[in-house]
Amino acid sequence: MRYLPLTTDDRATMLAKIGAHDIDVLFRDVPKAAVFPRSVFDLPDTQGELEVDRALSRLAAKNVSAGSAPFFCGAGAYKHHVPSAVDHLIQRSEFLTSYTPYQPEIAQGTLQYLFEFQTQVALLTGMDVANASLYDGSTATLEGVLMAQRITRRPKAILSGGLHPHYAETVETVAGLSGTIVRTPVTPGKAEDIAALIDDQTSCVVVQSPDVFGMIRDLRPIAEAAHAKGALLIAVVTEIVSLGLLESPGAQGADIVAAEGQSIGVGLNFGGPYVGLFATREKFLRQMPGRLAGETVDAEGRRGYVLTLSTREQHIRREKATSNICTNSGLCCLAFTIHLSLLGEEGFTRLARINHARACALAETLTTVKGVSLVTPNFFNEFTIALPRDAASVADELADKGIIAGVRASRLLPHDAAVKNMLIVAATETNTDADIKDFATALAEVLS
Amino acid sequence: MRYLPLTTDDRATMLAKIGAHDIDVLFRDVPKAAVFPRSVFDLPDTQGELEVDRALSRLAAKNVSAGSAPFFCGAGAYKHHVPSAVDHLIQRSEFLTSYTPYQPEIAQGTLQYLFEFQTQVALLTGMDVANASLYDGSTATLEGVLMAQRITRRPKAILSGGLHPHYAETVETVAGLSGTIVRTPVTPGKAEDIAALIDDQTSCVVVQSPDVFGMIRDLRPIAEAAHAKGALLIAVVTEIVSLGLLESPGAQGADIVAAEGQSIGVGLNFGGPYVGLFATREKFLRQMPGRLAGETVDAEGRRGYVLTLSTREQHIRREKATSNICTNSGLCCLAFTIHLSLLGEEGFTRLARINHARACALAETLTTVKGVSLVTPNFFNEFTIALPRDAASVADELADKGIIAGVRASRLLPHDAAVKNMLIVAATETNTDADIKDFATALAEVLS
Amino acid sequence: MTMNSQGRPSAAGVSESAELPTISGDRGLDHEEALIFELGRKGVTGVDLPETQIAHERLGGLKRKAPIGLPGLSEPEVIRHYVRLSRMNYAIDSGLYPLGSCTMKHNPRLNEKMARLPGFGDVHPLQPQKTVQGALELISELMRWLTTLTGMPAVAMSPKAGAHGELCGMLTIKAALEARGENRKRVLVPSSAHGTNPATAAVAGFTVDEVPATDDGHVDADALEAKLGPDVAAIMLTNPNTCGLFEPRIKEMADAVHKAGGYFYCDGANFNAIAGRVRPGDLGVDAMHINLHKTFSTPHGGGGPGAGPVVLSAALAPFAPLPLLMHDDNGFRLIEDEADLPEGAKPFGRMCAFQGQMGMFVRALSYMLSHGADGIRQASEDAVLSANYILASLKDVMSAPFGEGPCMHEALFDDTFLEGTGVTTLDFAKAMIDEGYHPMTMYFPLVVHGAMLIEPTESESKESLDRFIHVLREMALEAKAGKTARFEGAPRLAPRRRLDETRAARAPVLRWKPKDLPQAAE
Amino acid sequence: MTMNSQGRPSAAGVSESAELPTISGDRGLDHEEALIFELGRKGVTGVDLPETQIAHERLGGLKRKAPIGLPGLSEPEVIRHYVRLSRMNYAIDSGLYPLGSCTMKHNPRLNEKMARLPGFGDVHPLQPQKTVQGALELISELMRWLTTLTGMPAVAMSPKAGAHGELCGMLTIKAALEARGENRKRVLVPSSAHGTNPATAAVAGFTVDEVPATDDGHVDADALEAKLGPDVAAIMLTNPNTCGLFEPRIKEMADAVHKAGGYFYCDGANFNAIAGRVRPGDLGVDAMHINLHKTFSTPHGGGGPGAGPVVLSAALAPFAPLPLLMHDDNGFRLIEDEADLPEGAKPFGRMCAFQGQMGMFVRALSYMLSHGADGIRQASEDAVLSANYILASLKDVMSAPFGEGPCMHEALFDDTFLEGTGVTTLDFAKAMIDEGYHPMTMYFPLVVHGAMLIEPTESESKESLDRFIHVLREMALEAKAGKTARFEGAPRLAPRRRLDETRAARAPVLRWKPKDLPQAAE
Ligand SMILES: Cc1ncc(COP(=O)(O)O)c(C=O)c1O
Ligand SMILES: Cc1ncc(COP(=O)(O)O)c(C=O)c1O
Repeated sequence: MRYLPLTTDDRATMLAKIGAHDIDVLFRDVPKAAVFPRSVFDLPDTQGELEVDRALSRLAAKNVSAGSAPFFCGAGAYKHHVPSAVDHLIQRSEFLTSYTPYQPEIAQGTLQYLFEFQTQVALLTGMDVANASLYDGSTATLEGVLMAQRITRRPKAILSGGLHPHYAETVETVAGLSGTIVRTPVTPGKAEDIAALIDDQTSCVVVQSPDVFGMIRDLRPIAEAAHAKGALLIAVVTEIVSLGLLESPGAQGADIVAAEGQSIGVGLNFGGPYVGLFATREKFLRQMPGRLAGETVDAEGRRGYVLTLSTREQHIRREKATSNICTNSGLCCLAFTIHLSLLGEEGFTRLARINHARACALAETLTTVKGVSLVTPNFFNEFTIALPRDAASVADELADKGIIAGVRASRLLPHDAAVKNMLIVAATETNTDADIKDFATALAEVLS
Repeated sequence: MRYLPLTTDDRATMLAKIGAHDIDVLFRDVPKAAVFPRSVFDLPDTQGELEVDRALSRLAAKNVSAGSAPFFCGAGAYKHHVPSAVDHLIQRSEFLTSYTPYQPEIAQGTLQYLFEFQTQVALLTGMDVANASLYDGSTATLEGVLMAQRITRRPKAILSGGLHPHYAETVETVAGLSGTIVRTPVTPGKAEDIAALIDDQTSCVVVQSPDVFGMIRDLRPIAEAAHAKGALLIAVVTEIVSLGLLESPGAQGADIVAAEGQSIGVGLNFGGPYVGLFATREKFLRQMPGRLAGETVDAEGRRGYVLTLSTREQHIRREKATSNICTNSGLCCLAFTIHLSLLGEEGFTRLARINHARACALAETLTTVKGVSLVTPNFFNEFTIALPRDAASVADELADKGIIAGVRASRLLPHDAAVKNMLIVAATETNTDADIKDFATALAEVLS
Repeated sequence: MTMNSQGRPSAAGVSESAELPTISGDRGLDHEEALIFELGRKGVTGVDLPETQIAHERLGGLKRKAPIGLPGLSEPEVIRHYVRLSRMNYAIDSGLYPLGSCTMKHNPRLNEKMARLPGFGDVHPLQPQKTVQGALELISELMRWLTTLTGMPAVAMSPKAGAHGELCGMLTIKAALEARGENRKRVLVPSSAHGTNPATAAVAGFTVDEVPATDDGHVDADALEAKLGPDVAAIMLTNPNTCGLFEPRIKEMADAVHKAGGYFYCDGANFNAIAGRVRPGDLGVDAMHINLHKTFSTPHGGGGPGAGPVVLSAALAPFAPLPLLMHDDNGFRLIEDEADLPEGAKPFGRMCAFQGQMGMFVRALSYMLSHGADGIRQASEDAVLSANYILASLKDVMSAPFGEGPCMHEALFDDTFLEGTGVTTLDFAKAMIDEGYHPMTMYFPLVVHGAMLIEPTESESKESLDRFIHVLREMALEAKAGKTARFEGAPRLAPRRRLDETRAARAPVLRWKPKDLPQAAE
Repeated sequence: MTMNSQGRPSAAGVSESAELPTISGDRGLDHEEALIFELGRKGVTGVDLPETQIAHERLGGLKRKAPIGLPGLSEPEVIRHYVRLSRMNYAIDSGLYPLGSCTMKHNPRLNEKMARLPGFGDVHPLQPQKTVQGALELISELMRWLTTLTGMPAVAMSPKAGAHGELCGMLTIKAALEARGENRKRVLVPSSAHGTNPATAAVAGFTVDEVPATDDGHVDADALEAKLGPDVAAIMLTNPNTCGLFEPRIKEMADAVHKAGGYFYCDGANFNAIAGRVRPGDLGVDAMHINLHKTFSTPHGGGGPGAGPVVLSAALAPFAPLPLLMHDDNGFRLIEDEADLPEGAKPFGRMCAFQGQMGMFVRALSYMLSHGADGIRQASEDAVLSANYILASLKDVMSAPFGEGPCMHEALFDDTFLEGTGVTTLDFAKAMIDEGYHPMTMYFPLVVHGAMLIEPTESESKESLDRFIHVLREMALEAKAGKTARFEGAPRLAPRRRLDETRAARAPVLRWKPKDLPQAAE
């Protein structure tokens, strides 16, 4: 087998050195009943690269990739162009095949980029500090709620109805165990009145902006209302590119920012791996979940970086840790930070403007189709339209015409009859004028 | 522009340091008539990655790639599976973006792999020494003839009719300037009588095996005949994989081996870059063209490698050099040597056997089609079939059916009416049973 | 001058006092590298994008007012920055990486290539399902491999790493207990457990009760059984355990907890010792996460991402979280909502957005198809063989606390052999860095003093193991002989010497701030 | 022990006498690495292929009898081998690479990606032409860029590197002369020319007549004109020349040779100084190769591959070699044979099999489309600006033989400033290695004593140039001040110290041989 360096001779020599006449001797502690012969597996034997490549390519070919069609899905994951330098660099052996930087003397590469990543995330979100990533936006949101519960010692969390339903369910599943989760009802395109729900048992309010329908939410009044009651505001961002054009959550008063970083560097990947961004105020630092890279000096006084404040973490604090997370999104942080380094201030803000421009153009074009109306008056690169009939069947028919038209709201909110005809549509720099035109034409056909 | 680090400010500061008020000052020696304004170019301005990617992908999509169809072209370039580790490794920055290893202290990586490459080539060909590559098989053949002319001080070179016509034309073009090139007539599937043509003006005989029709040639009698007259035998190999199953040219008495290494590691690339392999006997070493890596020690006695015997080369010897070559096929050598290291003795010989087995299976299947006969009784992974009508039209019609059926002999030998109906067909480990079946079925249809 | 030492006193060259410091601060192929924030400047970008005019912005008055503060760099500078950083890292691809518990095995490049096929890498999690049938089929095929290899009937695919899988497993147990109307709170966790185990139990709302280890490195089964009771929700064992040993009384403990009405959560981080030879299902396991980034070789990537699917017993299977993957006449289908559930399913909720770490799934399946069942078994055997070979070759000069019996895929040593030498486990490990090796896992598991846990994996040749053994033997002998020079203040030959972790934690500097801006060069 | 020093006395660690040698011979992240032949063994392979039975072999009795002797290695070992080797190399991606005449500019990764599109990388040169229309269109588009940028009417695409392009150009000239019934033999080549120029002239069957340089680094135009005569086939000039200067009398020399009935071959290696600003066609050039691996950034790859298309004047265009690329109503078509020629074409033959370096064509076009005409012009200006900045910043401490005037894209220094210091050009260059820099081109061009030719390219930031200048200034000042410690025996900090080239050439060891087989470890 091409990945196994030991030869039959090697194995015999090694067994002899060990003093075992047979490999089975080494497995002697396995209960007899649990040792099973090779034959019980109904699985194939070793295959060469060519065969494996063929088998998997065959599966891959059964999917419609985003790059192969006019493509408008968003709702928490966005199709962006990732410069080729990113994928080249993250595949450097020294990045790809290294472990968590527990030995800083031979992991300065990883540690320095994490430090830079943390800085970038703090800058984007307008916060003081950021960690070295969590799994994704949804689990970052959950960690934010758990952190708020710890900080405030209050059980209740209020989730805006504009929060991505998957995120809300993730929070409910875990934070609901020890606390109360209140999900506000939602009318797409409208801001709900959250302030009224905040009481002195409220640990936090969780608001996504742009929300799952693409609506830009003003966080400032909510921050004020929350702070007035001693609660924290957790701002959620699923499209990080929006921060190139929109006021940062930090500037709007957020205490914790939980975001999905997938748009920058990472790619779609059918849902994962993604990268959870997590930032907060300095004063909450010691309640933060996840790894942190910090600056220090070596024995000779040279600047260097280490993982720090690990007394928050499970491997030191065990059941008292701020989170159980261990493996995080390392290489996706790298992809994120490289892409963002390439963009820089100028590139990132331009990218954001292009995204907004594309979405505006798409909204204008789609709303010329008879029966189609815009639900979200404000948006960044994603908005919701109302169709004259069930969005599920429309999206389906558009897919048959080769247009991947967006995400039907009913897929995320199956119990909400009011959203049945709504389609959540995103546009990015990857959408051409032709894409937009094709979409509108096909939509008109389907609806006629 | 994303590749240019200087800012407008930088440029101004630098000009000031230089004492030039304008960039044009630096170009003051350019004749006025030759300075032309930007506007004379009918060429587009800077484009982003996304746009360039789109433009080139659109062109790429207009071609039928070998991996996307049942594919049987050979005749000097072969479709093989290259393990993914190869492409990963050759893209390591330290390999990809380094220059010729003129500073050995910081180029041991390149020098060591060249030394290993030379050893592998010498082993495969059964020769004493090999160089660090030439451009491709055809120019290696030319260099072989020039070298033989230098060694023997004789003008005549005899080219077997089985030598790839492109190779023969390449030799004629240059070696014909100062010498006489005799191309023997050829009957596909037969060995011509070369011995009779060798005289005391003959510097060398050039024989390809397997020849351009796929026929395996016995080099031993030709070597004997050549040596008897004081001429050299240059053996040419266009399918290096054949040496996993066939007696090496060295063992058959060749004095110089010129080969194409494309099959191992390099890929099809529509004809280039490829890698010319060149090996010879120790006694001819100082007449060899091209770079050589050699072993030595450093100031502390540690083993290391350098480019050596450069007194043969143009940068030292100028018009008296053994060749004018400078840039060679560096990174393709690397791809070759990595692929061959992965294969090893076991993998390489297995690969050769599989290729032969596939070709045998293909030959058996195709010759069951009515009107199709096998022209080459012996072959490795490529053979020639005779069709009942013009091979050009047959290949064309097969292409319309999605089968890339091989190379018509008339494309290489347009003036030879005898080969008009012949098709040169190759099979490798990448051809499945289904490919073979599809080919035969389509061929039967086209011929019926 | 130079950016390499900005904000900090430069000490380039000082490390080798006999030597001339270089002018640049760089040393041959070893370049120092400033932060991107120190390198960047205004007016440069590494991405060319057109300037866009937007006639009517629809930003609801929330347009950003201040600049973000990101540095501008051209593409060549960015490439050089990360290439230089990478060269400061150790990696599997550059040497043996014997980190116990981490399974730093070879990461095949084929898997990287497969994960990047547009049909996998460039599909959206919420595309119409009929446009992602191949992706769903891949997940389904991976599920078949995982359930077959573990002998368990079901698997939850969404967890994003081992710890996330633990949480998923414990929440499944919680849901199963609730379905039985029980509110058991206590979870028994051995003292040797990885930190994620107690941390997870706590996140899932359980209380942790620690079970001691025996002197021979096993879970004290008697103590564990004594602790069982009607309030015990589960035991969380690692098997093979974190001392690198197979728990011989595993089945007995499983039976005991089942008898007491609890469940058996198994930490599957060490599955690489037994995959293809032992099915956890046959040992009485109810839930076990599998770190695809360990056993199935998806790259660790400097800390992640990973994937932690959880295999489940029949008792727990109904409670697996959403989404579920079903197959019927219309093809594959993701069940994302309660309304749509198949008969008997009672999902406890959702672990995260979307359906899991597809990128890792592709790599893991590529690994499995490449190895085949026979190769997976052989890999486990080779991993165990290599660890035992190291144990047998070093136990006379280092001290193996449980050294007599065979170990599984990792060999555990303690610091007894260093007693009185003045050399600590840390010194010993750091001296390995100078020798060109990544240190083993240190000070884990906690049940052994000065632990050194060596996991060679199946990816090393015998020649490589022999060199490693030779170096460790010589080091141990030197330490015992009082030759401590190479241990003092090691490493001396790495990009950095020992870093001041106390300083880092006391006054944390967790990001660059503009005040650190460099003075202009020269 | 260890393979790292087989066959040679190991001296690991000796380089730093004050330090303890390591046991392994490796040093931190710097690993020594044996040859694959020393690492490999029987019974292992890095590629899984099935064993095949062949019922009837058709090998004509020429089946191989003896084994080849290739070593067996598993994939993980192969990866580690090449990763370790790579880490011993300097690269553009790790630092400034100021090799004059080589144009070591940034190699964009987009170009690598494009070249690997299956539609380019996985097409066969002899596929039916209707199945490769996109590939032919790409070549045609690249031809358009090349002819437009050079102001020349035609271009031959098949040459595989610069020297091959020179040969193509000279053969075109030969054919044109023959068509005129002339058999001119002499080619005038300046003494400053790159070695490939005279070597090429010789291969093409010409005799070389050397033209001296003037004191200010130009070709002596008067001497050149004096040498012209009815037997002169061509002049071969480099412009900008190898001293980094634009030949001010270029047009005059072109006119003179034309008047004398000869042709003007221009070595285009230095096109990066003028692309987008000056069209060689306007200077009277008849043929010029363009190193796509210089000006258009296809990677040098440790020595190749490159591509050397040759642009041709109207006088020479008809003689371009086969194949030709045509476009008509049926699309693109390669003319591969005399029979098929368009009106007026009289190709001199064929340079090589197939149609040229497609892989490089894709990369070069990707570079051109990315830069655009404006970007190409800006790149040339930045390259020239950067070289002049270096010249201006160093000329007071180093000696610039032609230092007053502006230079083009490279700055030439000589060793006058080292006179009497005991430091040679070689010492100076090798000391740069310790500072983290690749040396400049040394001892070329030959017309200057102890030449040091610095070509920064447009890919360096001002900060990077400033650091480089600072280091070189300090070095020069130290040398002049008699502080020669860092120059003696430099480099000290590279993977190897100076290598014994004499020994290598005296008793050449050009391959591994089995007698060097290592003893089994331990
Ligand atoms: C024994 C053990 N359990 C659990 C984990 C946690 O896994 P992950 O890092 O994937 O969350 C680890 C990994 O470090 C481990 O070694
Ligand atoms: C001035 C000059 N001419 C010609 C060449 C030869 O080009 P190539 O190496 O591509 O054959 C070079 C490259 O080294 C050069 O610098």
